[in-house]
Parts: sequence; C-alpha cells; structure tokens
Amino acid sequence: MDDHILKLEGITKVYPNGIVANKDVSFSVKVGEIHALMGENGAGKSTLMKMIFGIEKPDEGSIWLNGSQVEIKSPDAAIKLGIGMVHQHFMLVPSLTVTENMILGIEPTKRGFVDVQAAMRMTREIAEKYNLHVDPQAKVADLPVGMKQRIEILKALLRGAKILILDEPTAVLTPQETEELFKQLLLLKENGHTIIFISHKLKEIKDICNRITIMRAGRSVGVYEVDAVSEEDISRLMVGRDVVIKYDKQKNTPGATVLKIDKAGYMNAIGKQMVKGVSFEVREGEIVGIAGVEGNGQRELVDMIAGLSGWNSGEVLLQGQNTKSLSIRQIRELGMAHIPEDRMTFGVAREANIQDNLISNRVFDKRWGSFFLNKKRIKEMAEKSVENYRVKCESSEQIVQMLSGGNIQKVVVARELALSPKLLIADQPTRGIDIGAAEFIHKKLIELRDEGNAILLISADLNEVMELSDRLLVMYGGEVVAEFGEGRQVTEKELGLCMLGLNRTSENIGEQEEQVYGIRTQ
Amino acid sequence: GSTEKDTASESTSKAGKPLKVALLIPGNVGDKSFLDSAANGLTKMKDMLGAETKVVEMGMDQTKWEPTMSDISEQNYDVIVTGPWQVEEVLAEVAPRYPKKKYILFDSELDYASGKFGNVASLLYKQNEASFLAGALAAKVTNSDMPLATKSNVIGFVGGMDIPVINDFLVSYIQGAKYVNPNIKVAVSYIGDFVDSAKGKEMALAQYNEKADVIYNVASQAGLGVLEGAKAKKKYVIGTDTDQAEIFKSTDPEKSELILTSILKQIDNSLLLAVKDMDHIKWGAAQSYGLKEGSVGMALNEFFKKNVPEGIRNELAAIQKKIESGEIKVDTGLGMSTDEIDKIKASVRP
Amino acid sequence: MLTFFHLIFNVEFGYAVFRVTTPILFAALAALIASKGGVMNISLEGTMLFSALSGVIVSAYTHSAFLGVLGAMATGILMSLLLAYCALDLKTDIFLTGIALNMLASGGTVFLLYILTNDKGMSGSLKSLVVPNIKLPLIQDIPIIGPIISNHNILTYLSLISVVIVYLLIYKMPIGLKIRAVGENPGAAASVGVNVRKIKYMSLMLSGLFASLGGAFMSMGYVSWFSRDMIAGRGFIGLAAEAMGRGTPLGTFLSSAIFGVANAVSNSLQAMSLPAQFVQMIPYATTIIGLLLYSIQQTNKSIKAKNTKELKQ
Amino acid sequence: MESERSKVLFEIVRTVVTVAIALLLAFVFILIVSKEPSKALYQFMVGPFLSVRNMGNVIELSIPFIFTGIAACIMFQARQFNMIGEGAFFFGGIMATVVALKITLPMGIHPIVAILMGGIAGAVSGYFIGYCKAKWGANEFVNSLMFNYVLLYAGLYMLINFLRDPKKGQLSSFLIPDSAQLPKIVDGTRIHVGLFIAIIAVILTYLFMYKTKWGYAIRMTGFNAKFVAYSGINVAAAIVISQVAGGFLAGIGGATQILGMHQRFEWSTLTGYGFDGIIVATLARLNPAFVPVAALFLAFLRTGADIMARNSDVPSEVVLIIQAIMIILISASGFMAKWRQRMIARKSKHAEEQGAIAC
Ligand SMILES: Nc1ncnc2c1ncn2[C@@H]1O[C@H](COP(=O)(O)OP(=O)(O)OP(=O)(O)O)[C@@H](O)[C@H]1O
Ligand SMILES: Nc1ncnc2c1ncn2[C@@H]1O[C@H](COP(=O)(O)OP(=O)(O)OP(=O)(O)O)[C@@H](O)[C@H]1O
Ligand SMILES: [Mg+2]
Ligand SMILES: [Mg+2]
Repeated sequence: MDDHILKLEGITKVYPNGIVANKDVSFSVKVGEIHALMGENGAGKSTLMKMIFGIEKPDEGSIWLNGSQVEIKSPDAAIKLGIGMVHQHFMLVPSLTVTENMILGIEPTKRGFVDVQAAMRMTREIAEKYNLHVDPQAKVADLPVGMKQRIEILKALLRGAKILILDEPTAVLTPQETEELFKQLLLLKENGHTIIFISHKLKEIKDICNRITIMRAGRSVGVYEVDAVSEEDISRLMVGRDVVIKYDKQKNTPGATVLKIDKAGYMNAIGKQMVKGVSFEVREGEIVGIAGVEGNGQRELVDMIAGLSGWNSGEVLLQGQNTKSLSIRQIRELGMAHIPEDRMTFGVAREANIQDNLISNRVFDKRWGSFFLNKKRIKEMAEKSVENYRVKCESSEQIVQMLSGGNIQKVVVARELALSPKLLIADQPTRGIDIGAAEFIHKKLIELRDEGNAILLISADLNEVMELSDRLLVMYGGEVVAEFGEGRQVTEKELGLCMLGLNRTSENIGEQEEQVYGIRTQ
Repeated sequence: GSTEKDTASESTSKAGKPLKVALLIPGNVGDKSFLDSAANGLTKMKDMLGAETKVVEMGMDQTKWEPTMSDISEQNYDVIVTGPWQVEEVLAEVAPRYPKKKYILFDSELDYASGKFGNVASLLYKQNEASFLAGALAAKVTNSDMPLATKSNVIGFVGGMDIPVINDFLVSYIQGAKYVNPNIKVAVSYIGDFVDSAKGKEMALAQYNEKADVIYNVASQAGLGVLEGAKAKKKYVIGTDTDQAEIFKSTDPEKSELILTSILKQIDNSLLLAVKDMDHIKWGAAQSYGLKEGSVGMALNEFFKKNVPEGIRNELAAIQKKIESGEIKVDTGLGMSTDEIDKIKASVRP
Repeated sequence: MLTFFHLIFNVEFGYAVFRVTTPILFAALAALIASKGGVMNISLEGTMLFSALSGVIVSAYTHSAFLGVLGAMATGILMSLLLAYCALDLKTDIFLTGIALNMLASGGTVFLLYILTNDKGMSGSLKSLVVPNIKLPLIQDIPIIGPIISNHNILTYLSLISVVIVYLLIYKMPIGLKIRAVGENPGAAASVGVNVRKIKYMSLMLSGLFASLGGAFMSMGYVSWFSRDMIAGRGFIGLAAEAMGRGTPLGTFLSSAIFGVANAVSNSLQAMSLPAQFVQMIPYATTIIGLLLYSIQQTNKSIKAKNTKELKQ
Repeated sequence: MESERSKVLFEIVRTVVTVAIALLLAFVFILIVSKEPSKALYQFMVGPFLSVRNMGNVIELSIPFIFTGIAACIMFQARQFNMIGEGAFFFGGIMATVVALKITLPMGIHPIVAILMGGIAGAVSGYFIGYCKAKWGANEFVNSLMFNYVLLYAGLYMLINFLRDPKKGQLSSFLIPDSAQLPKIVDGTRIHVGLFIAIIAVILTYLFMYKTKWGYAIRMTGFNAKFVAYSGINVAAAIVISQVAGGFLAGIGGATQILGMHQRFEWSTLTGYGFDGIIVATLARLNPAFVPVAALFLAFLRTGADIMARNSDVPSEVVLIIQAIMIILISASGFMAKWRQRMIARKSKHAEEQGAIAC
C-alpha cells in the first residue's frame, strides 16, 4: 500500500437539480501533509469535501480511508472516522453561546446535566492552546464573522480530527490571525495530522501547503508539489489564462464630499459603546479603506451608514443630508449601495433565483415596469450581469442556494455595483472569490472611483485594502486610531501594529477631522 | 340508475318485503340528546317492525344536506325521517321533487297550508311543557328540606349556545320556576358549543359557587360536564333529552343519585309509532306531542322516586295535569325576539 | 346583584384557575419542546384527543388509573412518531401532516369508541377511572391559600412540575442542547455529528408525551369519561400560549396561566348581565391585548437600544 | 440542468403512484371495517362522477376551498403563519348578510356590494394582524388564532341581535333576498356565479404574486426578510399587504359562500374552511395557480367520502381517517426521491458524455 491516508476514486456527484458538480474526480492526500485544493468559484471543491464529510453522497466512485473502502453516510460517521471539517459557510447556531456551539454533540456531563464549568474550561483551553481567542459566554449571533470563523476552526480542532478539512478558513481572518492559524496547522501536521486546505489566496498556499490539487469545472486538472509550481502556473491552471495581480491605478483627484461622518457613536443592546465619536469623510473619486481587527466597530459603522441601524450621537450625512430619519430605501435613493459582509444573512434570498436577487435594490424603479414587473427586461439585465461577472450557473433562473459560495458573492457584487452608486460600502467585497474574479471586481471598484464615485472599503484582506485605498483608516476599540495616505505606501507591519491598538496616529482624531489627510505613522 | 329501483320498491314493500327507513340527521349521532333519540327510534323500528334501517349523518355543513337528502330520496327507501328545525328548508325543497316518497319531519313543521307537502308529516314536541316542569321542580327543590338543598332560592341553567331552541327550554324553565316561586333567582350560562364538556363543568361549578342548588343542563354532550360539576360539588342537577341518570347508573351511581330527573322528548317512541301507523297519521300536516300524549315529560326513574320527596312529586303531577288541561299556558321561546328573552333572563337574575 | 369583584375574588376562583390551566399548560409545554426542535406541532389537538381516549380505555380494562395514564402517554408518543415519520422520512409538509393527524384523531377516536362501546358520543358505558386529587399536607391548612392550591388533581401538580422538568431538559441537559441546535440550524447540528433525524424524533416524542398528559387530564381528571372532540381547541390554545411565552418555559407557564385566568373569569362572568358572546370572547380578547401590550413594550425597549432610530426598513 | 418537462413528468408519475398507494391503503382500511368493501370503495372513488349533481357537488365545494386556499398562499408566501382565513371567512359571510338584508340594491349590484363588504371585513381583519406583526412583532399565529374567536363571537352577537329570524328554531338570519343571491349557472347543480369569481381571483392572485412588484416583495420577504429590508424594500408594507390581501380573499370567500350556497346566514361556529384552505395551499405548494387543482382534489375527497358514508356501511368517521391518509401521502415529497436522484444522475451524466463527444 501507499502512504495515502485518504483516497477518492472516480467520484461523480450530480445534484438533484441535475448539476454535475464533480465529474470522475480522483483525489488523494498523504499522511501528515497539508494538501491544497484550488479552483475557480464553482469548480466543485466544496462539493468534493462535503462528500468526504458525509454531507453529500457521491453518485459514483469510491472513498478509501487507510486502504479500505468506506461509505461515509453522515457527518457523524465522518467524525467517527476521524475527519473534521470547517465549512465555507458558518455551521453555527446563532442563539447559542460560543461554549454551547463548541461542545454540541460532545457535551461533558455531570449527573445527566451538561457540565457547564467543564464545557467552558474545554473551550478556554482549546482557545488558548491554538491562540484563537473567543469569549466562551458570548452569544454567537452577536459576534462578527471573524470571531465566528475562529469558533468554527476551534470546533473542528476540539473534536480531534486526524484529517482536517478547511474550506476557506482564512477568508475573513486578519493577517495576524491567519499567521497564528498557520502556526497551529504546521504544528498539527508535525503531530501527524493531515490537512486539506482550500483557499483562493495563492500566497497562503505557497506558505504552508505541500501538495496542491487543482480543479476546474468539476474535474481534477492535476496534482503538483507546491514547490514545483509558481503562483502564475497555478492561476493559469485554474483559470486558463494569466491573472494580473497589480492594477493600473491612477492617482485620484477627490471631489466633493459624499459621505460625512461627524462624531458618530453607537451603543449596542447591552450598553457597550461600539463606535465612539468617529469622524471622517469620503469624497467623490476616492476609495477610503478601513482596516481593523473584527469587532472594533467596523460592522456597527457600516450598519449606521447603510441604514441598518441608528446611532446615539453625532451625525451621518450622505450627500449633505442627515440620514437619521431616512428609510433604507431613501438612503439608497441618495446613491448608497452596500456589499454586506454576511452575504448569506443580508446579501441574498437563497431560495430565490438569480434574477430575483439581482433586482432587489431597484425593483421599484420604473425601468422594470410601473406596477407589473417587466420580466423580459429583468432577464436581459440578469443575463448580462451573469456574463460580466462570470457567475457560474445554468441560467439566470437558477436558485441562488445552488451556486457555489464565490458565485453567490458575485451575484451580490453585481447587484450593488449595477447602479453606479455615489457611495459604495464594500464590506469584504471579494470574500471567497477566486483570483480571477477578484481581479475583475477590483477593476470594477477602481473604475467606479474613476467615474467620480465614493467608495468605503472594509476588508480583512490587508492586501486588498492596501492595494485599493486612496486613504486608509484604522479602527480600534470603536475609534479611528490611525489614518494613512495611499494604502500602497503603508507596510503591512505598520498597519498591523495600528490594528492591534499599539500605535496611534492621532489621539483625538474625532476633534480634528479637518486636517488629517496624509498623516503618516513614524 | 336509481329510478328503476324506485318503482320496484314501491310495489314490493307493500308485498311484505321489509320496510326501508332512512334517518337523516344534521350533525352526528352520539350527542346523548335528540339525535341519538331519533337514531334509537330507528333501532326500535328494526327490532320491532323488522325494518331495514339506515342512519345518515349529514354533518355540520348545511350545504351538504340538500345533496344528501336528494340522493337518499332517489334510493329505494319507503320512508325518510329527518329533523329537527335546521333541515326544514332543505326538506321543503326536496320533498316536492319526490312526491312518491314519504317524509317524516320530527320537531319541526313546514308550511302545510301551501298544499305542496302532501308527502310530509310533522311530529311536534312541546318540549317547553316538560321544561316548565323542570323549572317547577328546581324551584321546589332549592327551598325543600332535601339533604343537599340550601334554601338559597337560586337555581341554574347551563345551555349549549345562545340559540333559539336552547332559549325555548330556558324560557319555560324560568316560567315554571316562577310559577311555584315568583321570587326565584335563575343563573344562566352558555357554554358556547355543544362539545366542550370540561367547560360545561366549569359553568356548573361557577353557578354552584353562586349558590345554585339545582342546575338544568341543556347542552347535549357538553352538558355531561355539568353532571361532573354536580358530582364534584355534591349538588343536584337535571338532565335533558336522554335519561342521563341511566347512562351512569352502572359506571358511576354516585352521579346518578344527584340527577333528579331528565326532561325527555321521546322522539324514538313517537317515530316508531308514526312509522308503524303510516296509514293513520296525518300527511301534509303536523301532529303535536306534548305532556298529554306522553311524548315529552320527566324521566320518572328510580332515582326520581327515591330522591325527590313525595310532596314535590305530587305537586309536579298536579302542575302537569294543569298543563295538560290547558289551565297553565306554557310560553315558548321560539319566535321570541332577543330583547324579550333578555328581559325574561333579567327578571330572575341573582 | 352579583358584582365583578364578588365573582373573581374568592377561593373557588383561585382554585378553578389551576384546573383550567392544567391542560393548556401541558399542551403549551408540548408545543415548546417541539418548537425548540424547529417544529410547530399543530397536531397537539389530535394527540391530546387520542390520549384522552386511550387513557379511558386502558383504565377501564385494567382497572388502574395509573396504567390508564401510561396508556395515554404511550398513545401520545405513538402519535408523534407517526408525525415524525411522515415529516422526516416521507418528507411531507409537517404543518399539513399535523392538520391531517387532527382529522385522523377526530375520526379515529369516535370510530374506536364506536367499536368498543357501540356509542359514538361518549364512553359512559366504560367504567374508567380518574386520577385522584391530593391534599397537600400542611399547606392545606393555611387559610385562603390552602383551599386554592391544595386538593388538586395529581396531574395538575405534575403540570407545574413539568415546567421545571422542561426547563431542565431544554436548558441543562445534553438532549436539550441538541434539540435547540437542531431546531435552529439543523445543518450546523449535523456538521458536528448530531443525528438531526433522531433528535427531531426525540423532540417530537417528548412533545407528544406532554400533550398526552394534557389529554389524560381531560378525560381522567377534568371529567371522568371520553367524549367526541372533547379537547375543544385546547391544543391550539397551548400552541398560542407557547408562542406568546416567546419560547421560554417560564414565559410559557405565565401565558398559560393568563389563559387560565381569562377562561376562569369568562366562566364566572356569565352570571353578570353581559351578552354571552362578549363574555365568551374574554379569554381571546385578553390574550390579544396581553400580546399587544407585551409586543409594544418590547418594541419600545429595542428602539431605545437601537440608538433612537426607529427602523423604517 | 433538468428540463421543466421532465420535472412535470416526474411530478405526474409520482402523484399517480402515491394516489395508487393511498387508494390501496384506503382499501385495506375499508376492507377491515366494511362488509362490502368494493362497493364502498367504488362509491368513494367513482361516486362523485355518477351524476351531474354529484359532480356539481365537487365543484360547489371547491369554491370556498379556492378562496381560502389562495388566501393562505399569499399569507404563507410571506412566511406569516396567519390563520385569519377562518375568522375572515366567517365574518365575510356575516357582513355580506348585513348588506344583503339591510340595504336595498338592484339585482346585479346587490351581490357585488355584499361580496365587497365581506372582502373589506376580511381585509380589515388581515390588516389588524399584519399591522401588529409589522409594527410590534406581535406573533401573527397567536393573534390570528385568538382573533378568529373574537370575530366569531362578534359575528354571533350581530346575528343574534340584528339579523336573526325569530321564527326559526335554529340560529339563523332572515332569508337573503333574491336580489342578493348569486345565480346558479349549471342546471341540476348548485354551481353558482361564485365559481367565476373564484377563477378570476386565482388569476389575479397569481398575477399579483408573480408578476407585480409587491408580489415580488412579498415572496422575497418570505425567503429572507433581512435581505428585503437591506435592499431598501419596506418589509412591514409587504407583510401588511399580504395579510390584507389574504384576509380580503377569505372574506370574499365567506361572502360568496353565503350568497351562493345558503338561503340565510346559518353558521353558528367557525366553518373550518380556513383550515381547509391551508391544506389546499400546502398541497398546491403555495402557488395560486395550482390551488384550483388542489381544491378540486380535496372537494372530490370530501364528496366521495360523503357518498360512501351514506351509501355503504362505512361509518362517517372512517372517512376522516381515509382523508387524512390521502392528504399525508399526496404531500409526501420524499417519496420516490431516491429513485428520482438516480434518474437525474444518470441523465445528467449521459448528457455530459454526449456533450463531450460532440465537442
Ligand atoms: N446544493 C446544491 N444544489 C445544486 N447545485 C449545487 C449545490 N451546491 C453547489 N452546487 C453547484 O455545484 C457546483 C460546484 O459547487 P461547489 O460549491 O462545490 O464549488 P466550489 O469549488 O466550492 O466554489 P467556491 O470557490 O465558490 O466555493 C457549482 O456549479 C454549484 O452551482
Ligand atoms: N441526493 C442527495 N443530496 C444531498 N444529500 C444527500 C442525498 N442523498 C443523501 N444525502 C445525505 O446523506 C445522508 C443519508 O441519506 P439517506 O437517508 O438517503 O441514507 P440511506 O443510508 O440510504 O438511508 P437510511 O438512513 O434509511 O439507512 C443524509 O444526511 C442526506 O442529507
Ligand atoms: Mg466552496
Ligand atoms: Mg440514512
């Protein structure tokens, strides 16, 4: 026998709607390796992993574990076989606490009752061990996505999997967190664990993976030693063409103020001031980036601007108008568009088709009919969007739920960019999107800026904010603690220190918002 | 294909073949009340006349009654029995369409003066006459020396719903009570439907708590809960339509002891007699059955005899005579306006 | 003339509230467990009805009230198994199946009764037993309170204890954690190896169990026989009470109690000179008013938390 | 992706097979309780077709089902478990009776006004529930369940005090004048003009739900209300509109039923048509276009069951049991799912291979 711990042979998976997600795929991983799985959005990566984890069943083909054929009927069976998985979309129960989510299914008990103390201890210990900090008593629903991602990873680690599948675990992690995670993964590897790692970030793959399997259109294109292929090779294999990572971005000439935040503050339901007197402006023709570790008030700030929540002090002015008493529709009519960080909760109606999802932000526009919907026009629009954004789907009438994660994101982006918004709030715009498509979206953002629109960009992907921002703000503890000029000029290290609150460029930036452009850290 | 059968049956039934009788009831059997009583009439026909019988439960949805009645009319039944008041309009529509069929309508009548209903005979029951006796009995009992009476001078009435036929019982009940005691107080409650016996029990308990010594229940199945309340409180109760003491005699004799009597409409017997005497009853007309004819009355069962003091029994008998002779004229709630009924209730409110 | 206060402020009234609340509380707890497991168990009405009948039948044939209650419980579990099988294995719409099961119970109980007693209305001819009332030592001697809370049916006390049991079950025991997880996000539960199907089965079975106790109380406590459709909507009221209680055992208990009080008021108030229809409306109107007051207050609270911006969406 | 045609074909095959199994089960059941099982089954399944009157019964009965069915479709599509259909149907009937008895109007106009009045009564009820939900988040299930009883008792109060015919033994209103009755349209049956109204209502509801902007908003709200709010659509309005429309349709249904099938208002309890509407809507997968089919199916079941109960020795309670079995089985979507998955897999793969060869 060989040293392959897991082997999939001739796997074909057809979804109930007839989509062939995997076609005769063979895939294998060796003991103690970190094996990368890459491919464009919709290539079939998640589907393949779901079959290993017993969520989906292959229609054809066989799965071999440690040299013997297995039939993995359910996640339960997979877990019993020593397989763990971190899913692309969160598998958390929002109303439960972090601890409860952690121990679900493996509850420690005392006299028949859940031993809460032991459970908390387990949570705390594993969090400390892997340096992924979580608050064991927090309710998951109240947590930002980055924190949720940490819980997901810890959940899999807590169950002590021999084979760990990570489906885009880093999409919403900060660089520091990613780095920390990688350390742990390498440690696990050394201890004989096997890891399958899915990511769209080539650098990450290069950093920690041993071998890579590349998928394209449901098939496996080949397995390579990571060291033996260059980043360019990988992208070419995946996309079928060269991908440019650097953009041709001209210096901007900002115009009138579009968005003005004036000493705005937000207090959450339990009375914690999440945003503390933040002030800044976004002007026509500029991309303002916000960097920061999740949970430092970015989400609340975005909600305030997008009209999803109110605020308790200060003002938010869009096109000179105070938005406090405006409905979301009125705010959108002032030219706001919003790519939400949590695409599954806000971004789409999963059970509706692509057309329905693309029209939602402008359905009451007369263009699409006065009372009746002009279906023909909507269809044309949708087909154009699908083509432009290369959404991999059967037709624009496909239910969104049946798209792959990245393709769902493309639908959201396509919708929000469609109206050439005066102000675009782009919160993790390329989360989970493959490099080819991300490049396209970045170009779109720059195009939008060049047309004289304002963009507020929030991203955990530091490369992204640094690459795209004309100005860069850093949020920490609900305040803007630093402000930089063009993002490209900043080093990752500098930024990192600010994000952790170890470095500030201005003590009272709220008071002196007028004259802060271009300030650099020393 | 029912027309041939029709003509066939016409001739054969006369030639000694068993009589075929169908009973159509608006609702379901099992109400321990007049529908059961009617169904029992058919059982008696089967046992005593050797008739072939069929009970059809037409359910609660009025729109289904017409097709059912038409359907049955097209089959080879000799007599179709139906009633009470709810079905009268449907029958008025169907009966003229099948002039060869005979229909017996119990507890209701058609517009016989119109001459259109020569094939229908009505049996009317003067339930109000019997209900009058119940009122008299209750009013007597509360002020008697019977062991569970408190002389509170309050009696109760628990009806199924606030609807005319129930109020017919109520009006004559109050009249009877006032007849023997003009100052009597009568608590009146409605359960709201005819099935919720637990609520019937609650209504009874509430009235007993307000000092009622005797409660008259007119709520078919839901009224059984009133008996339950009587047992819980050890108080007297009066039943309706079937001899309710008889139901529990073997399974719960303690309860039967508390049921002073039940007011009966002997639909079963009258139906049996009418079908037996088909040639003699008046077709295209109504026959009335009151106390005098023995078709309505109190259940003079063992419990009544044992528990109700002889003095009261005699007085009731005397009242009954006066009703039979027409000396006492018993009111009927049927045809009374809502205002009039409200006034009567207000006059005796505790 | 009887006055409102005279009717309401008395010992009998307080006593009645417990009795009226019992079946509703059982139903509401049943609804609670099912809804924690992600199912609106619309079949409670039918489950209670079937249990009421089987309690009577079993107790009549075994001459044991205890076995009767056990029989009712078994029936309740069986009904929910049927619901679970249809919904989880045959993948029927669970709401629709619930409605169908209520139909099945409505017809099935009468049919069974007819086969056994040749009577379609009630089980008077079966010598069934009732669950006894018990006097609480010491407490029964306290004036006013004693007569109100002592001498209730064992099942009434059990319904109160069940509130605690359900609380422990849902919030303190592993099964409860799994039920809550499965109810809220079955995918998440499955992803950590929880057998979603099994947990749903269990939550429905527990739901059926509590519903069956409510049914048993109706035919073996409230009254002493079974009669056609005798649950008379209490299963639905239980569902309403659970929803009004916002999914917590305490809330469910309180809203059941509100129903109980409102019903008891309505029952007593008939003696006053109000139109019967208005008095009969009281429990329902009270619930609506209570629900609205609560919801309005909650909304105001959350508007405050939401930094004074009234969400116009 | 699989074609619409094969999807429809599969649904047909599956329906036929489930009906066959349901029938078989029903037959087994009848076999147990009946001495003449084949006759009983014949009456059940064929009875409704045996005469014009029987067929008429099926269609007459389907009319109220259609109204409450589409009402449930609209309300449930917004994912609001609003049970107001039951109360709105009842109260719609009462209000139509009020117009019929208390207002004198010419022949053609009288029923229209009466029906509209019924619809408005239902719409107001729906509005109440929807508004309380949208504005304060008051649970619509509880609220509507309770409000049904408020409507019932309010209706009975009106009936008893203003509309009651004191000459009748049962609780019922005065006779509805001819001018307000809905004319019958087929001889030998009671099928009335309400059928046309129902069909028009189905078409309008379908168009509203799938072709208009507010229909879109309602459907999306059912899928993901947060998404709808985020998109700038007024969720509260969508919820209220759907509940108002649902109440309106149920109200019209009640009015139509009274004016078309009854001589007087004679309901003294809730009719149950609201719940039947939910059965119909669920069988129709919440699509108004399928409601007439589902309504006819349920009406057929009920009529057949009645015919069986009166013409055979099967007791009427058994009929409820058989209906329940049929409803459960027909809605069993998991049934044959595995077989279908295999079929699809084979076909897709086949298509893929063909495609590969063609390239
Ligand atoms: N539940 C489903 N039902 C039907 N089709 C599905 C379903 N899930 C995924 N698909 C389809 O299967 C194909 C593969 O999807 P999959 O999620 O495996 O892609 P992926 O490689 O993980 O993409 P991404 O990088 O965007 O996550 C896609 O075309 C997608 O539309
Ligand atoms: N076509 C499918 N698409 C997605 N998931 C599927 C499919 N078929 C099965 N599964 C998943 O596989 C798991 C087991 O499914 P299923 O009940 O069909 O297994 P089985 O072993 O054939 O039957 P049983 O559990 O009765 O033994 C379920 O969790 C289900 O989600
Ligand atoms: Mg994926
Ligand atoms: Mg299985």
